[in-house]
Amino acid sequence: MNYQLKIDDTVASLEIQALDNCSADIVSDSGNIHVTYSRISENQIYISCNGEGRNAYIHRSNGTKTIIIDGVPYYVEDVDKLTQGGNRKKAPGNTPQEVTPPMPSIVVKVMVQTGDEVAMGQGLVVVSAMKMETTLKAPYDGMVTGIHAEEGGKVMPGEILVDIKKNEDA
Amino acid sequence: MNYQLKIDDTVASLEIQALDNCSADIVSDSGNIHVTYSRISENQIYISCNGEGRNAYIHRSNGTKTIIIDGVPYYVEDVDKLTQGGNRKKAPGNTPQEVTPPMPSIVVKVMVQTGDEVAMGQGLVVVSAMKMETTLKAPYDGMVTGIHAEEGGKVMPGEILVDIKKNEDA
Amino acid sequence: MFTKILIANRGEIAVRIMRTCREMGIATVAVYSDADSRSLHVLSADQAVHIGDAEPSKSYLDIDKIIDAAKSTGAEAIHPGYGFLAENAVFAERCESSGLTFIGPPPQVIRDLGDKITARKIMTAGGVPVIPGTEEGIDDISAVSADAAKIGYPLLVKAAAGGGGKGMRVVYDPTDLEEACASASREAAGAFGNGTIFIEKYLSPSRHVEFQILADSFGNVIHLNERECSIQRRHQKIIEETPSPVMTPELRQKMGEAAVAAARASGYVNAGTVEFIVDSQGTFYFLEVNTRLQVEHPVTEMTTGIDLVRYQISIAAGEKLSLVQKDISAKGHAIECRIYAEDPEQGFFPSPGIIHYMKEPSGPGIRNDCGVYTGFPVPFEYDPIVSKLVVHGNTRKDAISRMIRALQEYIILGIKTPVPFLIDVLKSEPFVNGETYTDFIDTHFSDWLMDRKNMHTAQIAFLVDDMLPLKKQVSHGDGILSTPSPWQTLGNWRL
Amino acid sequence: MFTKILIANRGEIAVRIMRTCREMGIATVAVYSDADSRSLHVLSADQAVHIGDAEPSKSYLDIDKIIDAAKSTGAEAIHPGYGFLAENAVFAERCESSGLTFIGPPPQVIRDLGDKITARKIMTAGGVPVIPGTEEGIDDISAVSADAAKIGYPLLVKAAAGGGGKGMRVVYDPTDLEEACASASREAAGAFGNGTIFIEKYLSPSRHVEFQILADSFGNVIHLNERECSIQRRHQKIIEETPSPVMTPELRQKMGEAAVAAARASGYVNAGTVEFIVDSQGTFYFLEVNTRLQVEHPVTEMTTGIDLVRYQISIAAGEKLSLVQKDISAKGHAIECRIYAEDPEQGFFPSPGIIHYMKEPSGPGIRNDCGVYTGFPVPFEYDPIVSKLVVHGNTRKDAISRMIRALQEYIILGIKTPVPFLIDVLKSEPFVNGETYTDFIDTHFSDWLMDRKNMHTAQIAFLVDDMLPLKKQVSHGDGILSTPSPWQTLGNWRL
Repeated sequence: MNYQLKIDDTVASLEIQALDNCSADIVSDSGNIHVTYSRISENQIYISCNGEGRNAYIHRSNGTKTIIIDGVPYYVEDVDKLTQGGNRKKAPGNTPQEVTPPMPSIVVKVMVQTGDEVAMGQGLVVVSAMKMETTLKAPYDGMVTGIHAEEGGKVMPGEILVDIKKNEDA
Repeated sequence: MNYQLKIDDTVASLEIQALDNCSADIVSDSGNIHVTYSRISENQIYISCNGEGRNAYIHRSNGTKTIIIDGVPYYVEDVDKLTQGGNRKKAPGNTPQEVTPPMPSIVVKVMVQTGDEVAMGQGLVVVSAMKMETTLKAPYDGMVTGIHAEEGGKVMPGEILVDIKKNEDA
Repeated sequence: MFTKILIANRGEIAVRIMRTCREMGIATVAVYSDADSRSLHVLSADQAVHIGDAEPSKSYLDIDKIIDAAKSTGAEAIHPGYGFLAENAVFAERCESSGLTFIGPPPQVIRDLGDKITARKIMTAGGVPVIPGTEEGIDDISAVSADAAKIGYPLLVKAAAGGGGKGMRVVYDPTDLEEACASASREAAGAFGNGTIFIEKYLSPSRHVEFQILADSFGNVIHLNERECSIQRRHQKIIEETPSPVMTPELRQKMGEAAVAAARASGYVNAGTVEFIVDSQGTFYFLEVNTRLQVEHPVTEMTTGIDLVRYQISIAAGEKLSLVQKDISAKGHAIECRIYAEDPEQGFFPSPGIIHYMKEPSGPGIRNDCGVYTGFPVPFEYDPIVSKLVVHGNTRKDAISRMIRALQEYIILGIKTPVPFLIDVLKSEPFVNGETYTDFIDTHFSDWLMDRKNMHTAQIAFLVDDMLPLKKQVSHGDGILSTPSPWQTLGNWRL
Repeated sequence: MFTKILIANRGEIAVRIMRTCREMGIATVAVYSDADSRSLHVLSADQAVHIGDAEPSKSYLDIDKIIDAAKSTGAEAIHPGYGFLAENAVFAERCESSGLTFIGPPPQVIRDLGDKITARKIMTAGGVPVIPGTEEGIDDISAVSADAAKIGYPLLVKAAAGGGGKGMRVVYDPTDLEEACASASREAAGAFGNGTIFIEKYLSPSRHVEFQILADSFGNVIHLNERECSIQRRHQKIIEETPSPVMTPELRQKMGEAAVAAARASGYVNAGTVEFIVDSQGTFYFLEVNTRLQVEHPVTEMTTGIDLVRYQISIAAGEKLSLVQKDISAKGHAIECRIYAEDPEQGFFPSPGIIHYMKEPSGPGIRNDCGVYTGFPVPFEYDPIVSKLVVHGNTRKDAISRMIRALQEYIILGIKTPVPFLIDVLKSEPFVNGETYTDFIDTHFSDWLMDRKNMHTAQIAFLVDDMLPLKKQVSHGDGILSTPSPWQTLGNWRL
């Protein structure tokens, strides 16, 4: 099997050749590795690469797997699967390209008006959730063409709070 | 739904009438009870009877459920299901009626010979497993008609190690 | 002693309080909102009462509903935990007038200490050193500059009410003073319904060092040593420890005496915490009193061996403190990390969601006070703390190594947590050296990035996970087979 | 200090040792048999080496294979845990001759103390009180009656080698003596390859009280107080605690000095345990020395705050003991319960099988050193211990309540465990009163029956479980849905 896997902004090509039900050869740009493995539970697998043991804890969601190794999470996407599926979902680790709250929130403050020129990183809307406030920022330079949030209102992830027309020379 | 449930040697008749997806009325010899409940995981349910909350931890196996409440296990059998299935399996809590090891073991000592008269409770075979020895005892009075164990041999649960012809007047 | 206590809280702290109640043979009543019907605190109680909507004002902050729940279940006392109604004098009064014991200090003490200006006056009168600042609230902002000049810059403008960094401004330049006072007052008025502000000298770098106290209703007051809580983000603690790296026996003696004096000066009863600021010269100043159990109380429990909740309950039941100061000795070093549902890569923004899988660390010297479980949806309506991970070791170095090990063993899938961030903080040189000032994270970790050094292993894990059937066909020599599962019929989903 | 250690053991003790290694920055190598490829100790190590068949003689007892595994992985030291090769002098010698450090006492000490007759002689010479008995092994059984008469009945016939109650007989009547000696000798010869026996006065009722010692290679020896381990079934401990209910400061002083003298007399180095019998008059006698870490070591760790494995490793690395006797102080009370895969309703017969579900207790004062996990098949080839549950409380009473709470929170489905039995023992009046003699279970619990008082609730749970779909349809306000699961297509299986 050949896979195109994406972590953050890096795509790597890997080929896996199962030898039996507990070992395989893996070929990639990083070289060839022989791995043995076993499933410990639905969410845990044990991998041994060249004698070194590692536990990987895995949650699967829409073609993306969250994989924790040594306490650090990796968000790994199967590029082929995402392309096939069409219904591409934002990987959890990516920088948002839209002005939408990461979770259900209350709007505390709207800091721009329609027609304003905004710079990438500029604060647009302050939202509050779980006793904490955060500022949603402009993902790129552009002009505000619409605002869909009012102070005190409830907003959900996926709702675009501010429309921004991207500057063409950005 | 009407159920005949067996715990140890007690069979109780219970009737459950679901009211919605989280509550039901239960009718039994112990009286009528209104319960509300929710599933916490595949192995845990939360039940509230007359305001008192309880967690039950459940493992299902061949019509028998092991249910732990307050640290104590109950082995509950569905009598109708066992009768239907035909392939009745010994409930884990019952006293054995056959001379067979409860787990894979090594035979340490055979204490009887074919033709011996044995009394209920008399030691017949000593087996060892997990660094511990136990004595398999006669389940009833009778005569030994066959021995299928030799010292040093490995034996498995279900293998009958000693045949005993039950005394008719027992 | 009480036979039944209602816990007017949720999540990990409610569970923690219930555990001690159970050990004391006291029945427990949980209250829960719509968002919490399957919460661990509900599953951990002997009884549970539904009190309303997910919105806090309609459930956990609704005094009438909580009093009703206590009366209808026959509870004799209410433990407020922390947050929600824990420092609400009106609630404490309502408990008393309803014939219920409020497990905490008397209402007047809560009221006095809840106002920072009043608290400063009480402490000054009691001989406890306070940070140089204005004695009264500022009525006339235009007249404040003389006071400010006397105190000296930089200054901190602070709200008399509330907390959590709201209504607070640092002022470096006299020309910014008026505007800072005005905006702080506006913010405080909006957040707490009280716009009163005052100014203090701003001490930086400084440490946040607090003392745990216990006081009974017979006038006995002791302290249980200090906790250092300087590691904060957004004015909220994330790592606490005891002893403080800055502490000496002499300083502990002096600060402990000040903490006891603070408790006496305010007429304190029950468990409380006296917070101090310690500046870079080792001089300490009173900051405020938290009139409740602290989130970080377990580090004190692990070093002193004393169950603080047990003492809260016995003091509230009118018992005399069975400990005197010389009974208190602390052994080893304890560290707590707060595990929040939050994203350390996105400015610690909350990250609620379903816990798809959780594996708690265990073994020598580890305690995890957890309020969630696999399958539980962490609600977005409440504080995002999911657990407090605490370790104990013989030395600070041992405790740090143990905490790193525990964090690496702690797996939570489904929500984001600060675990990778905490590991990096604990491994960092400034932390190991005890350079724990309140600006620690801004100074050393403002540009933190997650070190994804096992990326290749993660790729391999992705592939291997695809290869392996989701549930192993279990067949064991003992003849026992697991219940056949639909997973077994699935096999590989891609081969 | 070592950079890599091989742990020549399995299960919970191997996991526990690896945790300290990780905290010390030392890499770990696991060894495993065919039955253990998915064991927790394999998953917890940095490297794992397969060493053969499930049968212990072909894997965990195979000295060659273990030495080879250490050499091939570059390990510099071997920690033997307890059981298996832990008290095998030949193995300790083979480590040394292969250039590996054996983490334990020198081979000659293991050999001397492994023979009970030699050990008694060493202790007598060192001024440690031993139980009245024969000084030498019994050559001529027919000539033993004179010695026996001098010692006085009842008597205990004991094998010089081995342990676990094998080759041991209590003799009340002189006419039974010869036959008892003969059969004990036969049993010992069969079990240990050494039929040497001796006789001792049989002390009953008595308590089993042991002292933890630490000795470095520079002649420094300290003790870390006692553990009482009287609650036993089949001569195997199931509940241990510290302090002992019988202990006074004076007795601790005397016994501690005897334990240190015992260590010095035998030339002891590393961690060890000096076992004593304390009779009903409070007189104590040397019983034997265990030349390894004990199963019950965590109760000492919880009260003293000292990680014994860390000291074992540092002593083996040639470091000087950083503690002196006056550094050792114990705080509070700790109790351990051993959680075996066994059936308390069937004479504690082993109960291996798959752990279908496990939920570990947690919260204040609880430690669980566990060697299994949900989905793991407990092998029948090895000792049936699955975990050691340990609690710490301020007083013995607090610790007992906490242990009961912890046991009630500990859920294991798939195998049987003594949890319900242990709860009843801890709740019993004789235990609460500290009447912990070695015949405790025979005296008070020989006719124990499980109290199934929640039978009706169990019936209701059966029904409700049938009603509820196996996996809840999870839909949460935050818009995140869990991965669709085949369980969701199942629904009720009976409606």
